[in-house]
Amino acid sequence: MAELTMVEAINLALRQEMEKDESVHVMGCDVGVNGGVFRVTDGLCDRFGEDRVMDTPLAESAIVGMATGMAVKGLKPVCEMQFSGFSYFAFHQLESQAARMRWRTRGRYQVPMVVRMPYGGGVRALEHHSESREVYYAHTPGLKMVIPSGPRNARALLVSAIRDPDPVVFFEGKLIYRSFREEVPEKEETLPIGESRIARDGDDLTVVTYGAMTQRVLEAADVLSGEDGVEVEVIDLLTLSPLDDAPVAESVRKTGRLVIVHEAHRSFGPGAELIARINEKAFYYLEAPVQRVTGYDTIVPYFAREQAYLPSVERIVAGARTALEF
Amino acid sequence: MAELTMVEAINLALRQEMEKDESVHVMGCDVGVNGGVFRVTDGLCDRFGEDRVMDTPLAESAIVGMATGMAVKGLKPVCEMQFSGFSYFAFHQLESQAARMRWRTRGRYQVPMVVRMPYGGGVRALEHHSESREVYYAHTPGLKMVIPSGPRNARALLVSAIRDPDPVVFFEGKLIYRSFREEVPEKEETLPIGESRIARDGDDLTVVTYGAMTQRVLEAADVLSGEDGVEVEVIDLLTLSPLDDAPVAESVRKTGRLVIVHEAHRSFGPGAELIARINEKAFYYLEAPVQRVTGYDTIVPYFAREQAYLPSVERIVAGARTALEF
Amino acid sequence: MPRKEIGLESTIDYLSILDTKGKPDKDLEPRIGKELLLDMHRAMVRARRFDEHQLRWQRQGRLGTFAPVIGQEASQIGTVAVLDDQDWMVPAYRQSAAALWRGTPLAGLLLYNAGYNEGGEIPEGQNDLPIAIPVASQIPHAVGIGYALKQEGSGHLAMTYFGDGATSEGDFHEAMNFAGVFNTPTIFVCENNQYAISVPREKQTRAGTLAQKAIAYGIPGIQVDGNDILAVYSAASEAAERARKGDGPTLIECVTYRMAVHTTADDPGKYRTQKEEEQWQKKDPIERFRKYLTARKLLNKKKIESLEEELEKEVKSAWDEAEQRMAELDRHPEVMFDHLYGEMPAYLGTQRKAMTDEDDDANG
Amino acid sequence: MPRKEIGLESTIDYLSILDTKGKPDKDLEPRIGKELLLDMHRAMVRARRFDEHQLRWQRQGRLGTFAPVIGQEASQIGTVAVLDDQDWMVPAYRQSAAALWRGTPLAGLLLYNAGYNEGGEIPEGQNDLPIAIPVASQIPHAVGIGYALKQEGSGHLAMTYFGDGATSEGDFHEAMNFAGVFNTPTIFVCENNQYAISVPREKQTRAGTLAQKAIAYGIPGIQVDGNDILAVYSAASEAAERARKGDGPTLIECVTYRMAVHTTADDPGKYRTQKEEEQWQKKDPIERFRKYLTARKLLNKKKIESLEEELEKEVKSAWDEAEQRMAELDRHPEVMFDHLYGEMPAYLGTQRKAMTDEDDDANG
Ligand SMILES: Cc1ncc(C[n+]2csc(CCOP(=O)(O)OP(=O)(O)O)c2C)c(N)n1
Ligand SMILES: Cc1ncc(C[n+]2csc(CCOP(=O)(O)OP(=O)(O)O)c2C)c(N)n1
Ligand SMILES: [Mg+2]
Ligand SMILES: [Mg+2]
Repeated sequence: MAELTMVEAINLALRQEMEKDESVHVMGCDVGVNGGVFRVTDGLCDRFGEDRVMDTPLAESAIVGMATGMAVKGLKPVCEMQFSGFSYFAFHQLESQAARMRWRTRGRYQVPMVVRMPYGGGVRALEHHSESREVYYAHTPGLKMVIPSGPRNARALLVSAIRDPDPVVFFEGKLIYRSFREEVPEKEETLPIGESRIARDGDDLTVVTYGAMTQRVLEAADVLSGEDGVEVEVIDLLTLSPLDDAPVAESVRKTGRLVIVHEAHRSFGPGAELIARINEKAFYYLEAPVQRVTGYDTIVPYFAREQAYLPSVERIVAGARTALEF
Repeated sequence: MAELTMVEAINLALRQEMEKDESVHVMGCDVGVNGGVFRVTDGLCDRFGEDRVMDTPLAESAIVGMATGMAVKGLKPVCEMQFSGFSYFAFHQLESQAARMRWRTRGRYQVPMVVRMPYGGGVRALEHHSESREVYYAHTPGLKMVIPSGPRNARALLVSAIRDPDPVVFFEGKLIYRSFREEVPEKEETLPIGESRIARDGDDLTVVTYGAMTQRVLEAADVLSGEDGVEVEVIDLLTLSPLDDAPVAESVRKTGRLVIVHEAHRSFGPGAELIARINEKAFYYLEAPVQRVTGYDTIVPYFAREQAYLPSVERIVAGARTALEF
Repeated sequence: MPRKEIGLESTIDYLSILDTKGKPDKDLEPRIGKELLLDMHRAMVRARRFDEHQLRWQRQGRLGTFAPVIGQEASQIGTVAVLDDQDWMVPAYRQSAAALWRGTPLAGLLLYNAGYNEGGEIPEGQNDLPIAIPVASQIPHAVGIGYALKQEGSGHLAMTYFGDGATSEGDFHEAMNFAGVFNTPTIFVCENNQYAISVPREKQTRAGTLAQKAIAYGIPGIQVDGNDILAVYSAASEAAERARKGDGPTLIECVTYRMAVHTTADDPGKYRTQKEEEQWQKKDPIERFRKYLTARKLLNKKKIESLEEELEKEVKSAWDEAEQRMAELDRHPEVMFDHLYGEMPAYLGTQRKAMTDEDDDANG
Repeated sequence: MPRKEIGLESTIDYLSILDTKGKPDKDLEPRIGKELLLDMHRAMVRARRFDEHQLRWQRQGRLGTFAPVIGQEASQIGTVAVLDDQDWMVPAYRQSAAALWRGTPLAGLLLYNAGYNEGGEIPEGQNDLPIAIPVASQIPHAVGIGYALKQEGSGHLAMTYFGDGATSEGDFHEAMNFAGVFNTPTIFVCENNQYAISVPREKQTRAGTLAQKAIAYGIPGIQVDGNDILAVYSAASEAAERARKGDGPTLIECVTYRMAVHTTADDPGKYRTQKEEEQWQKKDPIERFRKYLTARKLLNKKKIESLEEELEKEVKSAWDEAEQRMAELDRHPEVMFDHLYGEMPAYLGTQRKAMTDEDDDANG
């Protein structure tokens, strides 16, 4: 087993799936010769040729639209949006076409497509490069929305997403693209889409998060354990839609307290849906209001101040303490 | 005072604001000679000419993008998207440009623009014509999101939206475009954006809704009063963003029970945010889990079955009884 | 030569073959077998009669809003007729003539127009995409399908349809450009019927023709008299040959006219004159083709009458079939959850069950 | 004439005036005052030196990612120089030369590139839009501004910039088409620097030139040697005259080269050869213009040296200024909430307060 960054792990998933299945195609701006602006597709064009690793003109809507046609005709396109903040150029193709083709034709056609996009802040990037708008996709019927939290599950989930018969929006946290390595087996590994994981066991408090924030939540959990003697159960959602709420409800039934952490804006954000689900599934077990530690309801500031926008370990700890002290 | 339909009331608002303020421009597909596919802009082109009532080529992104430029240069464009289901073609212009211009230039420029769009089901329309995806806009910093519930407040809110210095997404429920009339004073009337209204007083249960569903909720309230002797307080949000949660919290403190009704899909829908706000502001007052009576998490079916998708009076009554019996 | 004119890849031609009296230009007259000629005629009449009936049913409240094809039969049948079964057809929402040619059952269209999702089913073996309502959004799909066909090396192609209004959308532009770059076997058929709802062609773009937009992508473009089925067929054959040979995409602008309403929610009286409508009436594609066929003795009054009778019966029986299916289907609104995903996720199953339970409650 | 070539509204010219040795074509040489010529030279050098410094500072971690203008100075200064103060300039993210010409302070750009929102401020009186990062999204704004200017009847115009890659986006297409239809006084400057990040111009579109895309909109288009400031200036002047007279928009393709990295996150070694870079080095727009100015005796070695010294000082002092402002600004992350709306809604005020309170906590 090699120690891989998330970039390398995703590259591994792509390479192996392309080797295994001729119908898998990678497409997007700069994914070919250049290997992608984050080098996620490095080496693929050399290996599989320009017909399968397609540098496209600069047009997000056509990338998704063309991929939809390819998918209907039996190919498995894996599109890259250079940053999730530019995926809105393709929003109508995703919402109105990719997400509906199966439904519209009563199952005659399917769109087994993955749309990968780097998301989130923390890497000193420019405006529009630090967005976390997973709600747009999670609220759209017909799409699945996956957000891995590290190299190993990114690889396993991407393999599943490529094999999934439906369009999957796949968010990759730039903050964790290279920030740590994990053992990733060369041998094929998959993870089911729609299943969360317990990232840390604990009895005192439940913290739900996903994606790049998982690392910070785990750090905060260590602080709380060390300083407060509080054991936090951390749930890493991995998939936002379909949302795996049962383990969250179960954990809350045990701990009675819940904190939700995400980079996305607070209002109408993913945390709201989690609170609604807990309201429905574990209402009588909540001993304190759920705390939301999230990005603020403003545009992510330019990078000199972006850390003040992102949930920090301190803010997470403070949110946890509020939930505990209530 | 004349009895107007919502279509006529909106037309009145546009006409009067155009008379009063030369900078107001109406633009979109078919808004000119044709008077709009719903006749909302009827007569305006005759009155104000083609330069101010602009039939545009068929391109939503350019409509919003061009309007953004016009607004920066001092005009007040009121754009029409023919149906909210086609507004996604312009999503990147709204999210990345209109919503950010003031923020990006630290107040040097502003974008006083309104983007009107018919939304929602119930009028036997085609695919994509019955969407209710207000969350996309409510979750987007820099936009305001208004949804009137009848002729009089539609007129008053539209006047406010036109005068508002920021981009306002203005949803118009097709179901109530012509379904009832209200007295609408010829004399100017405005309503503040960001304030909800109590549409019906009651002490036993709070039901929050907005837009076209308000009528159904009021009907359901009558049923509950007549059949169950239960008095429902109905809150009509009118604006989704900024969300006026204080009156909801206050009402819940009184009633202890809350039902939310909307056409939008349930998951990651507007109801979730309301539950989150109540969790934060009235946690200890809730005597039962909040009930969501909403559109389902699937694409709005073709019109033969759309009534089964929409919250019906029966479903609202049932949701209320569940909340009451808990 | 410091200031010089740049040579473009190709020029834009205008093509017409049949004059308004149905007389062909002998040099250009395409060789089409008699059977195909009569099939094309039949398909044009069939599509028109079907929509005439649908307009009546719509007015009676039995159907919802739909977009009649009337006037555009030559533009559709002349193009779709060059496809074989392995080729793909990617329509917008006004291509009922093309869809019927390809095998879509009349009852299917009726179900669709009556608001049933089941109307969106496409028969197995018919390589068509479904009706696409968001203008221009289907165009990139034809590029993707073309790309896949090209990869197969099969010599098959994808043909997509859209209107004059659609050429203003970004998706048209992006798709055309992709087709040029990836050299896909895609035929872009722009049915310029002079209006996008109420907006006339002149307000849609300042370009003199829509065909010349091909120049922006370095691909061939041609404008044809879209009410002249021989011209349409010739242009489509040329384009198909190019696509099958690996020479890539073509844009065909068919100059035609929407003789009826935009959709049944529309009132053309608001934006166009009766005089204009009458002028185009004279260019009716079916009339013109009939004159040609009659002159060639392939058609006569009697044959036409028996065709009309036959179609009248077919349409009526399609209605009976559709009506019967509607009665069965009404009881199952829960199909709205089906086919959203390949496998239904649990939360949708729960919502679906809640709906059927409610329904059971309501019915007993 | 049943098959005939369609005449297009206009042809596409290629224009170059200065040869690589800086010798002008006398017939085409534009009449530009000496002062303006020297101002243009100064602006080109200033923009380049500034970016050279920025590249160093970026490597030292003092600035974030940015897109250097190096190589495109003629293409920007030659166009922007035809604007007056009442005209509008609508840039993408690589138009620092144009922005500096218009009055953007060096320190402002530094702040922006160091990640401070305050860098986005545009000085009162400077009619420019801010940096637009989403490719092509700024283009429709220039149409809207042009429309407003046209309504005022003031004879002013809007000029917008974008790259070769941007021409593939739907927003380019839609905006060009709107400009044609509404006949707005808008100049579209396409800086074809041969690459969209790593994707070469040939893979961006099959069209032989980008200028010919104007044909799709029935508007004039011209391709110029973008490293020849006289040609660029001439084409821009023509376009400006047209716009001011009410004759509408023009597309200008400036054929140039990005001599540096795409952005500081980019490695051109991955996708282009050193040989290619060297060949373009020979066409350096500043060198060429200098030869011309020197031959005209407007410039000499001494003048160049003193200009270089002056600029060196200016850039350094801009850095000092920027650094000082950064130190002040760091303490105020809560500015992220400001200017989101004209009036801050209560919930944002609450969030803002939470942030400053936290900050106070953290600081004591
Ligand atoms: C993206 C989008 N915007 C708006 C509409 C509403 N609409 C339906 S048809 C139509 C006009 C289309 O005109 P054209 O492309 O010429 O096709 P035609 O209807 O004439 O066949 C419009 C604006 C739509 N369906 N999709
Ligand atoms: C809509 C969008 N997609 C992708 C990107 C990422 N990106 C930034 S610059 C660039 C290439 C632009 O090329 P071009 O238009 O030629 O301009 P240049 O950078 O060469 O000046 C890309 C793909 C973006 N900024 N916006
Ligand atoms: Mg049309
Ligand atoms: Mg470029």
